[in-house]
Amino acid sequence: MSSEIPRNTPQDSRQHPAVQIDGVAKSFSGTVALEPVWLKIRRGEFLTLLGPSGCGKTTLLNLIAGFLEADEGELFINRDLVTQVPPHQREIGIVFQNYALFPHMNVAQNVAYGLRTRRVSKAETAERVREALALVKLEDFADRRPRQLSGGQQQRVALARALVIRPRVLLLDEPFSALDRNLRTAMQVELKEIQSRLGLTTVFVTHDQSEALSMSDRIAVMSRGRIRQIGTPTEIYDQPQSRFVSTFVGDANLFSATLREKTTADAILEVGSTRLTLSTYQVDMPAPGPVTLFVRPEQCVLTDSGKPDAIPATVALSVYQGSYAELHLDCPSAEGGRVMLRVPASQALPAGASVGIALPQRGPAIYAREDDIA
Amino acid sequence: MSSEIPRNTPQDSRQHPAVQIDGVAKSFSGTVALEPVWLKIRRGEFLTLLGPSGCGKTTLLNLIAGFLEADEGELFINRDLVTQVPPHQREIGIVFQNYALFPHMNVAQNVAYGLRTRRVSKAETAERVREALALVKLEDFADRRPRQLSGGQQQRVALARALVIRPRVLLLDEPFSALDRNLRTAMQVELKEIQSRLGLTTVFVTHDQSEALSMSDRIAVMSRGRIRQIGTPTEIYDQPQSRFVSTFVGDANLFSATLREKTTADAILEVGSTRLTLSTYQVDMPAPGPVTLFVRPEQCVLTDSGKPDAIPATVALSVYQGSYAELHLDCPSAEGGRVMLRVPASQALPAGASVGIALPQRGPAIYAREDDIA
Amino acid sequence: MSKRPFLGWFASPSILIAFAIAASFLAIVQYSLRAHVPGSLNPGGLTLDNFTTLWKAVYGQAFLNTVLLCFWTALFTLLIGYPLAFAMVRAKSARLRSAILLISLTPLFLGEIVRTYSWMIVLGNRGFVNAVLMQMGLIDRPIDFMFTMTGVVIALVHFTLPIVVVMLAAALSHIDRNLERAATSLGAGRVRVFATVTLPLSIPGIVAATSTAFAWTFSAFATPQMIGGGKVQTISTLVYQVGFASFNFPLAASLSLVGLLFTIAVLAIFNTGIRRLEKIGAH
Amino acid sequence: MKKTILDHALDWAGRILLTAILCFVLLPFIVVLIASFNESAILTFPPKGWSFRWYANAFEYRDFGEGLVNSLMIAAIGATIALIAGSGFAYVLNRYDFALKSLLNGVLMSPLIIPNFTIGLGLLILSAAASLPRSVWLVVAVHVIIVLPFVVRSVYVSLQNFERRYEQAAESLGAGPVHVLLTITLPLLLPGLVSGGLFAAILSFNEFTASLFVVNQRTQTLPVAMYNYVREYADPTLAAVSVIYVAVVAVMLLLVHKFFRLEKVLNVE
Amino acid sequence: ETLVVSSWGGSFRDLIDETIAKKFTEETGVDVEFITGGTIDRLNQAKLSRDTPESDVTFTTSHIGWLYHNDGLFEELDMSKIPNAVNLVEQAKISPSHIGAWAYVYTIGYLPDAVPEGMTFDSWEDLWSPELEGMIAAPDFDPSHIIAVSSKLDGVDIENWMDATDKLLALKPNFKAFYTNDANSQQLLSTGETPVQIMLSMNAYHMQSEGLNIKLAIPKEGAVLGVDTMGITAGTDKQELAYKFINAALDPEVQAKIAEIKKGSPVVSNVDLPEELADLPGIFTTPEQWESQTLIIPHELRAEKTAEWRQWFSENMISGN
Ligand SMILES: Nc1ncnc2c1ncn2[C@@H]1O[C@H](COP(=O)(O)OP(=O)(O)OP(=O)(O)O)[C@@H](O)[C@H]1O
Ligand SMILES: Nc1ncnc2c1ncn2[C@@H]1O[C@H](COP(=O)(O)OP(=O)(O)OP(=O)(O)O)[C@@H](O)[C@H]1O
Ligand SMILES: [Mg+2]
Ligand SMILES: [Mg+2]
Repeated sequence: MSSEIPRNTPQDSRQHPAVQIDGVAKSFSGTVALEPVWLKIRRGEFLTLLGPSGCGKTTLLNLIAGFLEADEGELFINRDLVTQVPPHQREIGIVFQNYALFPHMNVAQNVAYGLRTRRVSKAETAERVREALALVKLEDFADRRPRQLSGGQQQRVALARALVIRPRVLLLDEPFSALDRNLRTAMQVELKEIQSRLGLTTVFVTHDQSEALSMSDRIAVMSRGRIRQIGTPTEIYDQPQSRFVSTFVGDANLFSATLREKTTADAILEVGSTRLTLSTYQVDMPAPGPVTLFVRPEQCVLTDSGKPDAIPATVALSVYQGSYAELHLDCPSAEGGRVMLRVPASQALPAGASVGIALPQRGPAIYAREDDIA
Repeated sequence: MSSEIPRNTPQDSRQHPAVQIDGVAKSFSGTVALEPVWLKIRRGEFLTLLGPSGCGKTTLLNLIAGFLEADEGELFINRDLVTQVPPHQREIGIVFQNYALFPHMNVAQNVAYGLRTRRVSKAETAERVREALALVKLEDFADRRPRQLSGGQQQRVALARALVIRPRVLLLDEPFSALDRNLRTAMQVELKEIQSRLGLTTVFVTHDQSEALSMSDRIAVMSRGRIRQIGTPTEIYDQPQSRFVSTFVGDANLFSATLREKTTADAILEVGSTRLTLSTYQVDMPAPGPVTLFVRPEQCVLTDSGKPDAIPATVALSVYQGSYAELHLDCPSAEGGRVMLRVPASQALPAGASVGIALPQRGPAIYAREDDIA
Repeated sequence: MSKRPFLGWFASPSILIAFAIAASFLAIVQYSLRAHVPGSLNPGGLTLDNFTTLWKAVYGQAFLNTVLLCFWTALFTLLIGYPLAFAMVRAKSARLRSAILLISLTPLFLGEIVRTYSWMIVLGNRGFVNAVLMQMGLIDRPIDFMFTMTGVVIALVHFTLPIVVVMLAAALSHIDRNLERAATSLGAGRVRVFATVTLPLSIPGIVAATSTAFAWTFSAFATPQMIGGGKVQTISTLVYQVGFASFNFPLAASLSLVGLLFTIAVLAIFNTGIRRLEKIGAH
Repeated sequence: MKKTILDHALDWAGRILLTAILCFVLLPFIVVLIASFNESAILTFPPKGWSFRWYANAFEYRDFGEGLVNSLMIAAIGATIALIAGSGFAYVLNRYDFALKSLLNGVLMSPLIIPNFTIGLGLLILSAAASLPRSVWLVVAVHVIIVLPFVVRSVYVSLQNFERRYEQAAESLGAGPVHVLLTITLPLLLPGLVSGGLFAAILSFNEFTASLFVVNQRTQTLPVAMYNYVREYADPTLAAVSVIYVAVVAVMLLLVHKFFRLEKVLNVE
Repeated sequence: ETLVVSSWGGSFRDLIDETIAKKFTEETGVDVEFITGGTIDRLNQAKLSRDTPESDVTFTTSHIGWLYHNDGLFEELDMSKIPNAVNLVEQAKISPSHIGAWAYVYTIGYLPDAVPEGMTFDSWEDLWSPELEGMIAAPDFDPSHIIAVSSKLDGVDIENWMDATDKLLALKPNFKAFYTNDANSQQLLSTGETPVQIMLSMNAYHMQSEGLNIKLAIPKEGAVLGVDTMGITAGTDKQELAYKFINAALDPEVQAKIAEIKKGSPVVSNVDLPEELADLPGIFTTPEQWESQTLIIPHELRAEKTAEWRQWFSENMISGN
């Protein structure tokens, strides 16, 4: 269970956090971009801000970096109160989506920039630039201009430039979204390796759930200027606390159900005419009445349509995906009338076949019907 | 087996094709965008042009539509030679990536445009527009301006506009790439349903392999202005004829191997110190010597590292992806030193664990080492 | 495929205009090679005398004046226009941005006469500036602005400022803000960010703006005429004077021809400058 | 954000500099405003008395009225011709390759670098050589030549930003070239055409230097009439005219700004 | 029907409009329309439109009138059609085809407050005073006044003006500006730019009326006489009306009004002027005044030499600072 669900007062204090955000909020000429947020980022942690476009990820990042001034709240980096400190004194490294390499400087000059502002000696600068370029495997490109590099190489220069100053926190705003799929995967692996090696506290912004799941120590899922849930990737994927998180991260099948009874651990529901008993991980389950039942596709099992605890459905179409096939089932009890399951490509069923959907006893979550959609 | 691998002379003639492309080629001021291409598109078929950016997909589509003039070759639509026919007389329907809805007309006017150019009577126009909008479930939006619609709705208007003129062929150029993931999946399903219902000959351009696999009757994989392979999605995914196709469509593990012997059906190879006997589907297998062995991740099975026919490897990292985990293995025999497998999230192994990779007897393909990369 | 519908229809009006331009240019060339017949508007026989006449001190002086005028105007316009453009692009409040834009733009649409006249009132010996300074007791003799290079430059700076501001603002607004943020995150303070990132990246804009300022100044007429009051002769005032006071059209023609060649030469130099800068990658 | 002393110093220096520059820009107009109400023909600061007589004079003086009418007419005709020729040429330039395209382009754009007095002189000589009278059409011709490059540029930019897909979509729906032009291209380019035409009209309305060479008493434009007035009278009537001029232009700009956003029109955001 | 008159713009057009044209319209019922422009500009315009004259009556200076005359741009005047011309003074009969309409002088005008204490300009020689460095303005369109003065002071005949160029060059440091037109001249004075000017008497009076403290000096060598003249444009089809217009111009009442409005001197001898007007420098009512107070440059010589003077002047006096 995540112990970091946003709360009103920050109290727990084990080792002091690398970044501590205390009720920081931001509006732009009246419209709220970020509601007050509380968040502690541990030292060496890779924390991802994940959420749909416009949810406030960049705003939060810019507040940490100091490019925006918080309307309220306070911000600490390594215990230092930095709310009033200008960005160039915060000692943070930043990598932007479009790289933002200085086009009028070559690679070495780009990387050396942060050292020159710190009046590091020439010899040391040269040495550290070399090291940083070695770290991103670009030793041989020191004399090139940014536009003579490929997208992936530019991204690496940007990373080297941010790392060479040994920042207290590394911030990345959708750094890979301009790269194509293969390069993107390669860069993800590379960044993650460098980050763990250096033990660098990292805040990573993305709206790509797969990227977030694969790279993060913890993920903060945001929507509409709020953090909706914070937790490890497994917690987020397996135990989403709200309908929004469940559908935004991973695929979700949602059934309209009625909650008949609930006990400490178990819940008795009706889905259509099927009666189910489930035990859930949820902290707060809604009151009996109409609810939405959430299950991941890979937790659903295909059985005969006759079984008593199976939800009846019909195959609508099967979509070939190479390594597997997606079975889309027409199911009257499902929200939107459709349920999706993945099966090996060879086990795809013809349209029209009647099947039953069996749900596992543990895993599904129950949300109040009026739970948010956004 | 695909019988439609590009060949030098077009000869087979069952039912006459909806579109026949005979050696059509196109260069732009010296640089070749499309090498001579031969291709027959069957009536009612959903054919996808799949390939990386710049491979000539749009060029080929524009040649079919008549927006570009072929340097050489001839083009037939329903047996009519149309090489010299201007686009507005070709009777084709087109849907563009950015929709290209006329911003100064409302939805109904957009859809009616093609009927007005054909001087269809007012009454009939109204009737057909209504039908077309019903087809895409937008009856209630007739009076809206395009910019008052969401992306998916705009896409549907574009489709209705193209369909209302009952085109001989429907061309779509990356129609969904501007939509977000969920909407995209929904639109794919919808398009496919409408297309099958109307039995519409369709040429669909995409660079998204999953989209191609899920929607197409046949896929033409292109690279560098050539068609590299044509076949059904299963043929393309399971039996890629070249290294390029194998890596572009789906994930591929590639091993450096030595081909020792080959018989009609079997091949004996060495992968590192492991000796394997495989039977392959390949039409032309390379000569004995250094080769590249290709296997899909889902065909690889994890076994003990000790087994004699297993290729030894070490777990480098396991990447959580929610419904499953990707195991990245360090494997000296693999090209690039890495092999990837997918396992249920719960079965992920810790980094450093020694494992063996067992390959299936059927499935892997063998390519000459110098086979293209592009 | 209909290959080039409308080509003839759409191109012909402009071809006609191009002919008119070419013809008037040829007329100038032709006149510049003809002799002036005093008291007559029709030129005489072929001669190169007009060009030899241009070697006289008056004309040399006018050329020199014009070049100096262009130089100082471009320099000061740049020094004033840059901060203005910068403030306009970077102002946080949209209102301030609009205000700056409108204020710096309005003069662009007022033409030479209104602006020059206004400056005459400002700069005269009993004009606004001198009156204020005298009443404040800062000076006891009026400062000479009228009929001096200084006065003409002040008015010309005002004249070229809007277009320079617009061009600089366009250049500045296309600089990726993330570049500056990146520099800031790397520890650079505001001055340093400006000197090492913003300024170098705006150089192409500066060059373009300067060359435009140069061209405008070069062809300005009313300002040097009215504020220079015959004391600051430029090529444009001379062309007018030679043409309309002496009716020596051949000489006026050769004067404007040389002026034109001169402009082309200067702009060509600027252009190569820009290209070189773009090669360096300040873009 | 807490600011260092340097930051504050920079802020204040910036503010003062900005204010100073804006004052510089506005100074002549403020002074001219004051001057226009000066009672005596002889300007003094501060004025000894106030009066509206120069405004009355400005409205009565015939040349201004006639000049205004001439200017409006010339601007309207000139801008229309320039708009038609210029957008046609921009279209051709954007869409086709043809022989001598770059030469034609070079000639048409040359007024951008040819000083205006040279253009005026050239056309004057040309019309004299062709024994054409100095009619209003000569002035229009000069104005067309001078504003054409601006029209071509602005329409060309609209065309470059124009989504060719719209035309292709229309073609695929069966529309021939003329139909596409009339139902798709023109309506969609309309804002660009309108602003190009407006811009041309404003430039033409303000053109002075070249006009001075080619106008005569009957065809003199407002700027030329104003210039002549300054040469002939030493009273503040022109200050009154200038105030009206500034006010009208400022209001027009405000309107344009309200509807089109100048930042966008000028590509400075 | 209208009569088209070519004249200077500005106050001169207004003057003609209020006096001569008014009288003319009263007498004939024909309206008057103006085309205006600078002296030389209109000369050239007239040459350009020789075949289709744009005007019927042309006002110009006495010496430029000679150029019209020489170029055949004026009709020869039939004095019998101008009854009022019997009183025309001798100095106003310029050529067979143009006669004076009013007269004035170019002399020294100055701002008593702004010149060095005690300056009075009894002689043209005072202009050369080193105390006046950077204070003087003169017309750039007509250098003949100062050339005539220099020649006279140096005692050379104006035909040999080149012998007096040293005298001229010695004045150069005292020049501040050269005004390009009458308005410019007035501005230079009203703004105090040039407290001393070689200027048109009429302008000085106009400035006085606007409240400027300006004084006009008539140096002992005489003020340079100028006569503004009129002629009938050659080829006009409204000759009869044109004669009536010229006759109206020489009407004593009209002449008196011109003197009153513009402080120009009448060119006919039968005008009655109030005393304060008649006493003004630059207004001549008696033959003695016409004789003693004027410095006359022969009009025809002036016409001939103007181009030469101008060129020398612009190359040696105006330019090169
Ligand atoms: N400078 C600004 N002025 C006004 N509104 C702003 C500004 N910056 C952001 N916003 C608004 O604040 C909200 C949050 O923006 P933010 O950029 O943080 O979103 P995001 O999560 O980064 O989205 P994306 O994934 O699209 O980058 C949005 O609604 C946005 O429109
Ligand atoms: N009008 C043109 N002029 C010059 N080159 C062109 C033109 N259109 C396309 N090309 C070139 O032809 C090649 C094929 O382009 P095409 O647009 O067909 O690629 P594509 O497969 O559609 O790529 P994408 O997925 O990026 O749309 C590319 O190298 C492209 O640069
Ligand atoms: Mg963002
Ligand atoms: Mg494409």
